[in-house]
Amino acid sequence: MPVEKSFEPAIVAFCCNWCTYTGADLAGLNRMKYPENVHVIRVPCSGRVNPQFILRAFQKGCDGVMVCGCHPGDCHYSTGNYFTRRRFMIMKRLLEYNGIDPERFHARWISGSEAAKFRDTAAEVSEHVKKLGPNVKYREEFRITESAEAGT
Amino acid sequence: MSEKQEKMRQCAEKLLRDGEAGYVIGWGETRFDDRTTPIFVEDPAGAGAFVWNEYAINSLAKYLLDDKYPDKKIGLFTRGCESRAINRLLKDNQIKRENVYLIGVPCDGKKSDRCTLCRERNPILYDVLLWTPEDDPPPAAGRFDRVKDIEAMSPDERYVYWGETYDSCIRCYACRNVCPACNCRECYADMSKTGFQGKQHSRSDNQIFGVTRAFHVGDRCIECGECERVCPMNLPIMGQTQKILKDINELTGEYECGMDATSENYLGRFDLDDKDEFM
Amino acid sequence: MESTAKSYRLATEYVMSRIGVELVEIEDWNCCGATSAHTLSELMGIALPARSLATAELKEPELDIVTGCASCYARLRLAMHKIRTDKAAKYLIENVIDMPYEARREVYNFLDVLSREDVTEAIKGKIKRKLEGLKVACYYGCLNVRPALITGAPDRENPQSMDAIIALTGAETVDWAFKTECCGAAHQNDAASVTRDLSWRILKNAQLSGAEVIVTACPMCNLNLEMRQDGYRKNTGRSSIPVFSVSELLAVAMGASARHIALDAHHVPAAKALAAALRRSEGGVAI
Amino acid sequence: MSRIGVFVCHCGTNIASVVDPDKLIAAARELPGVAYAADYKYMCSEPGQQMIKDSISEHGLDRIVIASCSPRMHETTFRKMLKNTGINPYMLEIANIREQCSWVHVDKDRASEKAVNLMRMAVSKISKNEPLYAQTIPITKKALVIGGGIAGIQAALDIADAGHEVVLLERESSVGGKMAMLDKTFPTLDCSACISTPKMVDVGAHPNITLMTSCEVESVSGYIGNFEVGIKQKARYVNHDICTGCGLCETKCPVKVESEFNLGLSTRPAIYKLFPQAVPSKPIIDKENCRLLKGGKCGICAKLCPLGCVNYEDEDRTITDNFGAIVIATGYQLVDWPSMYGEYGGGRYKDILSGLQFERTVNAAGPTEGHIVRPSDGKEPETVVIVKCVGSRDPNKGKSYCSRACCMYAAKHAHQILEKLPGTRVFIFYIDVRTPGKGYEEFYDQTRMDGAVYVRGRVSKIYEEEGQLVCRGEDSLLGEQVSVKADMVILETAMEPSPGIAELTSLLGAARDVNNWVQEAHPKLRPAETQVGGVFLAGTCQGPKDIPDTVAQASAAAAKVIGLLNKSEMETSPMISAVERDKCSGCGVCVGICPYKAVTLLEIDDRHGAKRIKREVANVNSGLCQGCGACTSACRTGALDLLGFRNKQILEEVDALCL
Repeated sequence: MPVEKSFEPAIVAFCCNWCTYTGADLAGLNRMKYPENVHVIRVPCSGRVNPQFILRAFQKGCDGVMVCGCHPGDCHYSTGNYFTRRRFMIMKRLLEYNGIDPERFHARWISGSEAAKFRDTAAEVSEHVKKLGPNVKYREEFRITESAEAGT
Repeated sequence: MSEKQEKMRQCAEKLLRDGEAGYVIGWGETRFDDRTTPIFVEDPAGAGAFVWNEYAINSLAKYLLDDKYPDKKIGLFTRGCESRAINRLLKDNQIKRENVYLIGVPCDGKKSDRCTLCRERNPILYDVLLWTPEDDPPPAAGRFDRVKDIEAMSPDERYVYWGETYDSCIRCYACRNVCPACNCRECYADMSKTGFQGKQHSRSDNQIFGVTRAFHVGDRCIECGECERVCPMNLPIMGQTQKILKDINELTGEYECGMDATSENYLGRFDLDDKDEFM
Repeated sequence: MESTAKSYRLATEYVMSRIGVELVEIEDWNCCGATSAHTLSELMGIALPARSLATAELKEPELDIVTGCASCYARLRLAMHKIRTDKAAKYLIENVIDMPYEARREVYNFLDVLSREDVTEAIKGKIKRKLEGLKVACYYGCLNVRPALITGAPDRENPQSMDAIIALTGAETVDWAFKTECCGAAHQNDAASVTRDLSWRILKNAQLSGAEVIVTACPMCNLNLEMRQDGYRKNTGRSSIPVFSVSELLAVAMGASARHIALDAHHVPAAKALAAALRRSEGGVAI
Repeated sequence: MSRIGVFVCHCGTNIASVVDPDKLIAAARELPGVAYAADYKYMCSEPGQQMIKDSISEHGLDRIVIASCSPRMHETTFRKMLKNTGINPYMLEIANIREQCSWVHVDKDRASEKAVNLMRMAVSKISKNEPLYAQTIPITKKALVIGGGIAGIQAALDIADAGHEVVLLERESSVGGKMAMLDKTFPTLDCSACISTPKMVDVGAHPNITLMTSCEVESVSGYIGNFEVGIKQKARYVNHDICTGCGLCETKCPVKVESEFNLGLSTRPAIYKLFPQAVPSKPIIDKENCRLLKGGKCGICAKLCPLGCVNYEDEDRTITDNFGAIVIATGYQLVDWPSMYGEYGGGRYKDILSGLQFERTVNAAGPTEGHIVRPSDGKEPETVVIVKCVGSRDPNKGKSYCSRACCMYAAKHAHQILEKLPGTRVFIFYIDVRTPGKGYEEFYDQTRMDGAVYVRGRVSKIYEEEGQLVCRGEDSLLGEQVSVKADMVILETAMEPSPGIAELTSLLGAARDVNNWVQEAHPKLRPAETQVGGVFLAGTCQGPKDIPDTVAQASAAAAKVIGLLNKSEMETSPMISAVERDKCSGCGVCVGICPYKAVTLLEIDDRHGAKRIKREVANVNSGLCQGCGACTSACRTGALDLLGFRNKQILEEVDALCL
């Protein structure tokens, strides 16, 4: 499938309210710069991120998905991210087993003070996904046609 | 064979006559020589309908969910696979142990693909054991051999493999209906407004169903193989749940489901020093 | 070991042969760089010991490595540790020494070997005479225990392994404070006054703690503590104190004669102190 | 059809200089459900808020999207604003187009495009919002204070003085804590006992305070306003209801063991009061050391007691009580320096004292009646070395943190030595001298004037030679090695949390930091609270501090408790998990996942066909649930959902991004 040179991926980042969302806000406060294609969805805890959200994102046309939360041990809700860790260690492997490119799905621990890490992660994921081109796997069919047309 | 069959019939008859059980679930004859069908016998006189041959293939445990609140105990012929399924249902708080009477029948392997990977022929859980346990056979192949084959492919090849698999899926949900780990009151796939599952018969929606089902049951799968047996399209779908089991085995060591009714499921607990790749 | 530590070598060979342990010298071994090499180049400081270890691994893949010198021990052990824990360093080092080195076997110091349960038992069985009442200060030296991350020594300040070994001979070990202080090591060549002060301090604390002799587990320590005693006597007005290697005391207790283990090669007259102890316990057995 | 109002904030030029508000307004007007869209320079300002309120009534809006700064900034502001309109405060979503858009992007077109995306996501989400209503829960008007040191005493007195019932729980047989062990307090040098014992007597006598000594917390359940706590009353073997505390029993006890209160510097009998001024002033029997309780023959104390208080059959009991609030005031202990500092002899030298041992030595009620003498030979020291930062500021050995109070009590110790033994030479080895406190710097200055010699450097080794302790170290100002022959050494060791803190915090569900101190809810703005609602913090359980800071924090915690207990009921956040019972199959996976024990299985009456049955379903306790949503992702059917962050709301956001 032809890929547009100026392909701008759509990336969604599920960020926990207490660490990563705060870190992303801090990145703003410090006027750090990262690509525009990363969109944050605020959730109370990374444990709130149902793996089905990720599937839905790929299906509806996201090219990359991030799940970010507090570092293990720092969860605002004390243990939420330990479940996140297990859940997504399994989910990431299952997605890859089903053909999703490893670079399209990322889980990261980013604390409220790690603005630079948020910026770097956003830039890194955006860069990788850009290289891979638009995601067609798991995408609803009419959307595949649509972006294929856009590519020609 | 007939001796064991006779024991089964006698046991069922006694249970029913003594009023110990309201009815007994087992296998019965069909019009075909190479088929049996699950039967439910209430009348002591009908116990002669139970058969025990190499075609007694269906796992019976899931039928317990159709009668979760029985007035009397339900008798159930129980092999290794049934007993692991019952542990599954007990752990998932779906049935009560006191509502079932488990008649242990050590299995000698039946004529089904699902039995070739069986590693637990003898019931783990029973109220009575009708004959001496069988030796477990050496497995025909490594537990995760076929998962390894798929893992060896490139991402694109894996996508095509599963994509083509799910292209054939007719979304009949037979795999779900027969699975002892699929014990929700209402399956997410049957709901219309959750947004989790599209209803189209498309590769995308079929695959979403496949992956979601795998994730829902993966850490609770007892590897009975019923999902593949009942699939009208013969799809190798246990390769999905086994992938999860393989990963759990690699991440935290020996992990097998349905061996008891108390162990917490992998995704329902955590260790502080779980492996972490998300630094 | 061939010259200034001749008695240490002879005694070690004597003890080991008695308990049936065979020592194999690493073929074509080279200097470990001791305390000097790593101050010039960190890589050299690791590559030098790594070369000897790689040679040993090649020629004697089934054997662990033991050294009787604290400094060698620290360097060899560090090389082993580095190879095991730092992939980049491993790559660099293997390039420098032009040999593969996987660090499959352990590096021990002589005290580790003597403290092994089977070895201790064997020694017990071979003790023929007791050094009853001999007051000994066990001097471990700094590098047999430090750095803790590399050596894994349980106690860097008040170690006990040598005390337990010496106790087998019937001698009495004193509790003193300088078990792991630096003796000055190679500074005797470039800054003799540093070594002098450091060594004297050790000698003094041993004497004040009631020791009649000092026992070491390193030829360099032994040398530094022994060679400075003329000045020590003149400067402090104290008497000199004999210094032995741990092997010598064991050998004597196992029955070795003074000639056997070259006890006369000591700077500070040594045989006398042992003879006195032997007399005390056995009523006049000559050494 | 919903009627959504979209309001775009310029934030001065913070947003408008990068993101084009006109584009947002134009895009918003195209979106389904949007009834009105407008922009303004400062939405959060009074006129901005008024503008939103006016538009609500003018255009009949029923939900509001504000594209502005982070919701962490002004979500509460705007929720409050909605309270006085017809709109439920939870019918509000904020698109973060400042921190996560205009401030982090440069390209104006693309930033505007992203802002449109973010706004569209918020509009989509809000289409699924529903009004949420806070619930109220009743409050038990009684507080539990755990720990009877000065922090616990102060907190208990403050709460009790405000008219609320307090249970003050102490593990030892007397309240008083570490402060009771001290001699004088810096910088004023008033006697510690003189200011703390009256308070101890007060808690013993206060009508609102129930003192429970020799007690430990065994179990905790419930939530803010409604805790149920199981308390273990350890066997005392002395009936405190009739004991008058005459002390006769102590006089003839044949057992002598090291006194905990005097830190091993003296002995005590097996039936004993912790110290003479103990509150309650009644003895207990130490069962580990009592000859009779260990199976031997004795019983002298029982024979001596004129009232027959001694009861060797006494047993541990569990008492259960209900509380509305809990204060943790469990304090500190000093690090076990001998296990950490082999170079200081590892505990082999008798004349090396910890700071607290010196406090007992110099205390007139202590084992030497206040005479500063060496434990080894009872002689007065001529030279004393004080070493600071032992175990603190030393990540290799002990703790990386500064223990805060040591600089001042080191100066105090030097002062006390110089005062009691004029002419003594006192050397203080230090890394830095930190004196942030009223009168602290002046006190330090005075100590130097008194004659204490401050040597900047760590002590590397202490060893005994010729009856003296040789302290070797570096004087880093001279750049030279120094060596001091001392007769006595005082190590000012670091504080660490008292033992059992891990068990207690896990019972309470409170968090601890990397050093095991109890974690405050916010390091600056909520220093006296834990993350667990209704559980508060006082004193050194939270981190090293001196007495004034401890007392201040205790009063702060008390004020929080009083504020809570003054209400008869309280509102809880409505953004919590909710169960759809029809869908729930009662598998219970959520129960194990909830960190607050908020989800339990509840048996309900139901029908199965024509049959009446009982079945179990998940049940969320709104008082306990903190709204993390972990249970919702584990629920396969989606029977559990998080209000305010419902599955469908989040999926709407995902969909909107991909449109």
